[in-house]
Amino acid sequence: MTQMSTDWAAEWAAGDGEPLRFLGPDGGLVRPDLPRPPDDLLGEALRLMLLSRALDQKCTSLHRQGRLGLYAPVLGQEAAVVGSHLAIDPATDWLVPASREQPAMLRHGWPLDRLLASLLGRIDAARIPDHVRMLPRQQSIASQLPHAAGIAWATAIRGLDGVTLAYCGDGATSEGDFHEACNLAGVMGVPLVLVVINNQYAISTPVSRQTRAIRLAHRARGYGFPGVAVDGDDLFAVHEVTRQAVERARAGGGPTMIEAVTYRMSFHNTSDNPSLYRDPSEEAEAGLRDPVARLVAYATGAGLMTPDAIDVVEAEVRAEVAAALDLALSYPAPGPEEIFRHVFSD
Amino acid sequence: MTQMSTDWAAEWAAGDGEPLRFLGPDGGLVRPDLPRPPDDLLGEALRLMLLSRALDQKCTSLHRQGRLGLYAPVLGQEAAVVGSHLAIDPATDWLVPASREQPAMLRHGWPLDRLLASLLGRIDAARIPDHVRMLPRQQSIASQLPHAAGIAWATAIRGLDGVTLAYCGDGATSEGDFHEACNLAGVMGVPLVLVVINNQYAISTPVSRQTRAIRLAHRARGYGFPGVAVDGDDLFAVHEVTRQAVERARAGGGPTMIEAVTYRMSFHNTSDNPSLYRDPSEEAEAGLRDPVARLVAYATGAGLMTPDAIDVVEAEVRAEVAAALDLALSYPAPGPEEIFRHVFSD
Amino acid sequence: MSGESGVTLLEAVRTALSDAMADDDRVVLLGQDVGRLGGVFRATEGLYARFPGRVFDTPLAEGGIVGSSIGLAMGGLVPVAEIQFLGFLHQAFHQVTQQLARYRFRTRGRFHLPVTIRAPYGGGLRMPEFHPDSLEAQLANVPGLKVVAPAFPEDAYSLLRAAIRDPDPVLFLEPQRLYRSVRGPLPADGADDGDFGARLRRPGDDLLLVSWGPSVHTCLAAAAELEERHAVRSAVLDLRFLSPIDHARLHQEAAARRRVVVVHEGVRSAGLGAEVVASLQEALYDTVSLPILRVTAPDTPYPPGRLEDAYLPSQEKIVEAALRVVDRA
Amino acid sequence: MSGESGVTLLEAVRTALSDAMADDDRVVLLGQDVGRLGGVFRATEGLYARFPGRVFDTPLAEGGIVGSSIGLAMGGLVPVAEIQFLGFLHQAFHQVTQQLARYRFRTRGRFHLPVTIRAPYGGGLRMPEFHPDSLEAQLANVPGLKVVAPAFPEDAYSLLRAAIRDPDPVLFLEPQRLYRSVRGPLPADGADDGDFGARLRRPGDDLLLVSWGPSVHTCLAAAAELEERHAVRSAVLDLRFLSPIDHARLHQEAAARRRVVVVHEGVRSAGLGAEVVASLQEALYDTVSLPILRVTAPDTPYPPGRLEDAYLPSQEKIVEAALRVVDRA
Ligand SMILES: Cc1ncc(C[n+]2csc(CCOP(=O)(O)OP(=O)(O)O)c2C)c(N)n1
Ligand SMILES: Cc1ncc(C[n+]2csc(CCOP(=O)(O)OP(=O)(O)O)c2C)c(N)n1
Ligand SMILES: [Mg+2]
Ligand SMILES: [Mg+2]
Repeated sequence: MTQMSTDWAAEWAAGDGEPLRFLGPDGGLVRPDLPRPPDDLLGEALRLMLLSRALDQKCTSLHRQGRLGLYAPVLGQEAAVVGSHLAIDPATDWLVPASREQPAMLRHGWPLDRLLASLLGRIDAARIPDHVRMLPRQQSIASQLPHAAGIAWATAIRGLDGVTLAYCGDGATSEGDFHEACNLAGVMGVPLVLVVINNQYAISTPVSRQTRAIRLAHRARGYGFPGVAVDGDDLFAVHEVTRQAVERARAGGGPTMIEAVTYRMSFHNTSDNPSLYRDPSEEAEAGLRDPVARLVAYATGAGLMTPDAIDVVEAEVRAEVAAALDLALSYPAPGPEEIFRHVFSD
Repeated sequence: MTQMSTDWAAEWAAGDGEPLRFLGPDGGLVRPDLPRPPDDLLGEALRLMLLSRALDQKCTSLHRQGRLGLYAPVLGQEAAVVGSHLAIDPATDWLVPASREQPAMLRHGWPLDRLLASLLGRIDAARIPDHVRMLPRQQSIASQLPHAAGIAWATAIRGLDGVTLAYCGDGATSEGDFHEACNLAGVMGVPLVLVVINNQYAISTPVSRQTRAIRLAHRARGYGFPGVAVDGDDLFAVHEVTRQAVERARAGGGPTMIEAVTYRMSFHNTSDNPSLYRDPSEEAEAGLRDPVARLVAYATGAGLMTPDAIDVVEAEVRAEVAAALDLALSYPAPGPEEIFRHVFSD
Repeated sequence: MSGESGVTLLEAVRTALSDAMADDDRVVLLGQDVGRLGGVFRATEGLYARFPGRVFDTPLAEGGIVGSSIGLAMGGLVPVAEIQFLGFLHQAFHQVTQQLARYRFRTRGRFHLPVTIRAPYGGGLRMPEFHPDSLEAQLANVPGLKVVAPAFPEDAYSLLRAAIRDPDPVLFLEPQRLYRSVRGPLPADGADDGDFGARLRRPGDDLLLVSWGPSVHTCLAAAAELEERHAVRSAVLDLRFLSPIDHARLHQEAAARRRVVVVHEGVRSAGLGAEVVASLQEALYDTVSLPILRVTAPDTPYPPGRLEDAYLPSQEKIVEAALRVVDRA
Repeated sequence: MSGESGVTLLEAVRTALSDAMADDDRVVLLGQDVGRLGGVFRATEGLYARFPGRVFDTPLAEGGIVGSSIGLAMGGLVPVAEIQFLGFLHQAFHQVTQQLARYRFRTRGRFHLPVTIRAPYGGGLRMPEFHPDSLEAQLANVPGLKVVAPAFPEDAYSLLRAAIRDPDPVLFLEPQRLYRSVRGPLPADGADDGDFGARLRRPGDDLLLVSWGPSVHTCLAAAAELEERHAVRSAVLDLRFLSPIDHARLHQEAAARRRVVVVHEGVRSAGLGAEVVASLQEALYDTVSLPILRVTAPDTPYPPGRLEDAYLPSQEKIVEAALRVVDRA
């Protein structure tokens, strides 16, 4: 798709705020003006998205069995996370996750068994490998964003060509850290791509109580860089918009803010009960947006993959998760002495 | 001017970002489409602006003589401050200053001798009278903004009809507090008018290093309420834009952000030396914008006031400052026991 | 005391909020998810429905919550803000230390701020980073703030009512581990008794254990073990008020026993235990000619998962310290 | 020691920054007005011109300064950030306590943060609110942070060089009142001596005055007066390192004299003086059978203007406390 010349941020800004969309909920392409998405993208993306679902499922059931602590699924947000991460190169680029972007962490190079080890409290086994340019999950909402701006800034100061891809949620956009990070990134013109995963909720708080802004992506103009809202359940649109933002950042064009409009199909985390604050009918309706179903419909509809082939992938990723779990469980649990290690350099 | 129906925020948003201007640097009206500004506004405004100049001059010289501590003049920003404050009613509305908006504090009901007492460390004499709805100067940049949002929110919750007028500087817009206050004000739809006094500098930092945004007023859209940039040296434009924002807030229409584009003609404060970081030529050029000279040119040019009449006002305000200073100096300096008072209720 | 009868500490908090709102319609609640959901711990459950227009879900911004509470108070209301977890008060620390704590002083009484900030804190629930942090020492170092930490439902109710009635800001620290694990009666008359002092939770002549919040219960368990297994009778003093501290009562109870151990979940260095020891040293240097031991978290960040069991002051560590102090006698 | 010869403390800071940048091109400076202006105190004067592209004026946002410094370090640089006044570190407190102090621990060493945060603090200059605040007690309660406070140009140089070389975060507290009022030599070899302990600034057998930062000089003046007017010989111990504290040296010097007064500008309650006293009480309870007095600011907000003279620990108050401690002997 690299040959496409449309400036997506400009196209979006010229419109009425509706998120850009290439792939419709029914799995049909809605932009005849665009070339067909590359098939290799489809394959890699679908596998990652199905792996993510298998992981969500396994971790949720492990929690129910009391074998794993709090878990925050990414269910329903897979296209937003996978589509954007597929636009960067883990070999040169940095990943700064918020907390539920598991498929991005995996593709960036954190082995699945290590990721599971972290959820199982095997903290030393869970250590991010030295060559993997990725920050750990952030428990303090939005606090990772100034770090992302700083990493991207360092890249610019040192004249390296890496781009920093950072994620945050719709709730995170209300924190001062979001603002200070965006403004600094703008002034310094750093190679940062910020993907705001607007899944409509911050725990129980709907985005309508989070801000009166019609679209969060409008914030970008207040920082002097491009912003664009995209259908977060449309893998192709998310990928293309991110690809262009990464290209701009790499070329020295500074930051871009991408709002991926999606829906948190599941609970906030395993201790949350959405029925206390949202309507089942809303969830049912949102279910129709399901990014995995949408991509599957496209793949099968366009005759690119058979249902059987997809079943095979699903079986493979389930096995992958099971195997990684066994490995993770084989790692030693930390002893009390770990409390005193890694406070300062020894 | 109340009969004017133009929506200034909409007009500005439709344009190229240039601040709205009614009165040109030469003192001529540049908007033939608009009715002539009311003459009573001119008289009251000019007196306040001249009083502000007299105060700046006196306090600066007192500091030079070592008789008064740090002082931050408002020199060059008088139209932005006076024009906006003249749009609210101190009897019902709240004033939340940043720190150098002396003429607004005076018009809001803080007696001149009390204001001088505060600068002279006569802290008890300086106490804001109970009936004056005004916060004290804020030494922590942008920290007053969530307070302003909260006051306006309380007004809405209690169903009162007061509007809150808050000020902050261009530097303050980079703080997380600015963001959190604006976003909260938007979500709650509170009657807040925020005037950002963009005087081009935060101490030595030019606004170009403060943000990459072309205009700070563009931030408003990211909070879901109107924003408008206005020539801050044009008393009439500042007043009219603020008047309309206050009217909207009073009618339950929520917050407005007004960026008053002006210039800090003087030093940051009496301990600052601008020659270390800005060009005399820049200051000279900016001097041509001088809001007082501009208003005087209009008044005399339009034959509304004679130069002699203006000299009379200048003499009067100088005398007013001198008299208030004598009074302020007559108030007792605080004794050490004051350190222990007013920490908690007794 | 953590018996089966009575209400939970969480219910006591909820009842105090509900009664305060019923008694004074200037009282409003705000915070993240405190509305429809009723808070992540359900402390405000039912209040959104019961008091329409007086319970507000805020955006995700602690500085905005504390900062706007200041404005709400100036505007004539009595805000009770929830910070979802005390650890996140650091996001709002500038509003707490520079603004909330200082407006009365700054304005010579022109403005005073009847603001209550509630926040769950403390360990034992296997929570992620920041959620279990104990920041009381930092808060006690902030002039102009009152800091209160109940350990029983009765105090949770009466001290929260008192905090909301207080014309000045109060930080109300709720021990989250005790929310559902501790039960007890509510104050008979439903009001507070105006006693703002420390409370002796268990008598005992040999030794004084000083603590507050969640670790009061660890101390009580340790005291029981000390009595049964070692015939050492330890009194347990629950400070309740962390700022200002009830120094008079502290000195009195310590002087009566001459052996003291201070217990808290916050880290040791510059922890509030240091203030307790310093206060005792100055007042009782010649009476308490014994080491006053501090059983606290070590000077390391709060660890994840099960490691907290080794990190927190445990019954075992308290017993060990108590025996050391007694043996030295 | 605050003699006429040598460089000012401000010049020592500037020289340390300049030498560190010359020795290691990963070192970058950032902060409000640190560039063209050279900082409001001129601590970075000339560096913007001398090291193009390595000195950055930031937007007015402390959280962004600390937070981006964390990222700069992760990205391979060695940031030295200036917070214009320590009081405003509270705007960034969440980034300091939750992030800067914990990344090494959180990531089991995958990330460590060679970040130095410089901040002027302390009273005596008739500054507005917040500008003079002393927050060291709160910082010493944060695990994962090192806190350093020089009182002399030599330390300002060598300890700042050491802080910048440190692979972990260091809070470097610069006593603004001393910037131009204290002069002294720079370390001979221009490097630090690797001694991370407390230092005895004045000998004396009768009494130990313990302090750090600006009040070290008030203690020295008090010690001189005590000797001349009262024939009391007071030693002055300059802690230099506020977290972790050099407990060994502290105990040793206190044990040698058995009479101790702790002096600091921060408020009394939960101040760092309490940690000093608690540390001494536990180690020397039977040696120091005397009250250890704390001469500090009272538990009230920092007052405006001249009132600070009555608020700060003065030579007079220190002398008075010293005499009380000695008389009791
Ligand atoms: C600073 C801070 N405040 C509050 C919390 C508690 N909390 C955890 S997740 C969350 C909601 C986050 O919402 P959003 O940013 O939209 O991310 P999402 O959970 O939807 O992925 C909150 C309030 C926190 N972890 N950090
Ligand atoms: C939180 C905070 N950080 C830093 C400072 C130091 N400081 C005082 S004024 C100022 C610049 C303010 O600039 P601006 O907001 O544009 O207001 P102006 O001075 O131009 O009126 C700074 C950085 C402060 N007072 N508060
Ligand atoms: Mg969300
Ligand atoms: Mg400015």
